[in-house]
Amino acid sequence: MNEPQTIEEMKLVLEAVLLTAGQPLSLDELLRPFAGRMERATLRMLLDEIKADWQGRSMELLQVASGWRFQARAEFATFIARINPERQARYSRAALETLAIIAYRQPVTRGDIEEIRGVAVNPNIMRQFIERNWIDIVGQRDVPGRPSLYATTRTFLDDLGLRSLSELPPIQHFTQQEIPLEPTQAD
Amino acid sequence: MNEPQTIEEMKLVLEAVLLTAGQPLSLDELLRPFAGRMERATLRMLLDEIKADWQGRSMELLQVASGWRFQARAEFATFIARINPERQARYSRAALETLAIIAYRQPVTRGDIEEIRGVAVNPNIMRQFIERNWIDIVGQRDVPGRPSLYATTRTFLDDLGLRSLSELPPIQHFTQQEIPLEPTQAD
Amino acid sequence: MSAQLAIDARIYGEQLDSIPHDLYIPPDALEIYLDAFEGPLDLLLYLIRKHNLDILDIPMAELTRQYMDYVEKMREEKLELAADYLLMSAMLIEIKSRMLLPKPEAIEQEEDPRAELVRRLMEYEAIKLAAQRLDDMPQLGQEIQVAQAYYEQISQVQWPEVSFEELMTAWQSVLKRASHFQHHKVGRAELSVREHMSLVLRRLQQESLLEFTQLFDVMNEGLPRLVVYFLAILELAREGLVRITQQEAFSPIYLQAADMMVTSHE
Repeated sequence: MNEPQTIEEMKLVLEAVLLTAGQPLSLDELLRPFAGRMERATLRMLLDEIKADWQGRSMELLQVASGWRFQARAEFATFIARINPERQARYSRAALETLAIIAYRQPVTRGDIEEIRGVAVNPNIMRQFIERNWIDIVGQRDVPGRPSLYATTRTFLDDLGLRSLSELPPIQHFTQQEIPLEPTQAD
Repeated sequence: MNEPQTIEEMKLVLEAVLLTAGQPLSLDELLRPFAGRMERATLRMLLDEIKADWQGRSMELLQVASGWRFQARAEFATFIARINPERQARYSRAALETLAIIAYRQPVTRGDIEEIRGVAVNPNIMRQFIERNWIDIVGQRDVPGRPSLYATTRTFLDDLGLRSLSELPPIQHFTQQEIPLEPTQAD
Repeated sequence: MSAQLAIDARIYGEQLDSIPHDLYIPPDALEIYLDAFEGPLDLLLYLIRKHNLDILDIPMAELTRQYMDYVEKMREEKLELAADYLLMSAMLIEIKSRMLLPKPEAIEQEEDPRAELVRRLMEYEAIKLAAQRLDDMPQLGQEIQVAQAYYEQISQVQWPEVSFEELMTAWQSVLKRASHFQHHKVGRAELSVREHMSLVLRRLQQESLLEFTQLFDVMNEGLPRLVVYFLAILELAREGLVRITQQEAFSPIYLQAADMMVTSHE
């Protein structure tokens, strides 16, 4: 095919690129196939059109933290899962709590995590999230020992299908709203 | 979604499964999402229908040795390849000099180039310029061994933004300058 | 270990005499039972929630007493697990003792000694719930499946850039080294001749025999170009790259690439 000329051809190129990518593609990356012959505004418009074209079909075009990707609609997840029954184990509670602290309280040190959870942090937990590229070190706190500060990455957001941290479920205090502490008589 | 009931729903499930698989899926694997509620004959028919549905679109459903897979139509390969361009290397000095000799002294044989540069010509250098369609063989010199005569091509001129070889930077100042006739012998 | 663990604890007067059933853990497996908690805060939270205590109004004595029982069991069974829990006991006892102390008028404004504990419990509970929410979220590779259809990978060769300045520089360095180039005149005109030599050779590769006049497009080419063509042919002949033949005077002149002669004539 020569360089795409019509809107239809451009949409086909974008579809081909996105359906084969296996990961989110940024706007800059999505401009590359057009070798300088496409405006960002046009690209955005085309992406919106493709998104609309795929309404009610097997896949959906979604924008996540690091770009655009096609993913199977949630309702098909169970059927896809049946192809490969052995699935990745889910994280332990300790791991999830550690991840939650980093996600909601970032940037945090290991000391902060230990303070919140009341127990020592298992280094393997940190390592598994670093290996998955869900967390990384973003600096050091300027206190003695200069402990590393951890934060979640763009990949973490991508993998949860989020565009930004603000899309995380809001953290809730189940306890009743602020009640002034009444000094109770010693029991 | 509950178990797919209609032909349309089944096709959507198959599409989702195939587009996210990342590898060809056998008929047996493709039956798994339907948890025993689909005949092989039905599956084959649905695959044929999906294949037809995608006619003229960005992807094609293809049967390969180990099963079925969606793949981008061949005409989109160049656009997909542009997403991750490989880093541009630079030509070595030897390559540039070889190219310069062909450009300025064409048509020349490898022997000519070797005589001018005083060293053997690396065949890879010639090959990379031939692959780039910057040089080609325009004949053979009628001497023993009948060596090939190389010349630059129109693509070479196009790629350098020239209309003809006469637009190559002239180097008259060099030719006019006297080059000592005798090699200055060691004193 | 006895099948029924005696836990001497009372919360709001309720006797807690066995390991809570709602954990689905065999009562003889204290270690596992304690492993089910993520630490002293988790255990405290459990005790508070289990007995529906108001987290903002913790009865310190009861809580501390019950907590200490757990710690005591831990000390018996699995000491290394107890460190974090012991620290918490110390904190609970400290809070309790501060609450028992009579408050002088001067420090009436002192914060409730339980405040810090309550703050930590609330923060931990919030994180605990957030962790559950995270776990419930669709994840890549589990609920989220990304399109990754196959494509033919063509190695997109990125050729290096070459400017003609570079080419000239390369040429100059060749000239500098090759002293025998003094015989050649290299310049605009000659380049053009050499280009036309290549052009003539290319045509002769396609049409093995070419009539002399066919090489000259008199209608379309300007005089300089025609001259250059002629020079190119002469140079090709001189270098033995083409053969120029004529059967007799005034008959057509034919050009043939020297290397094509063998195949075409014999």
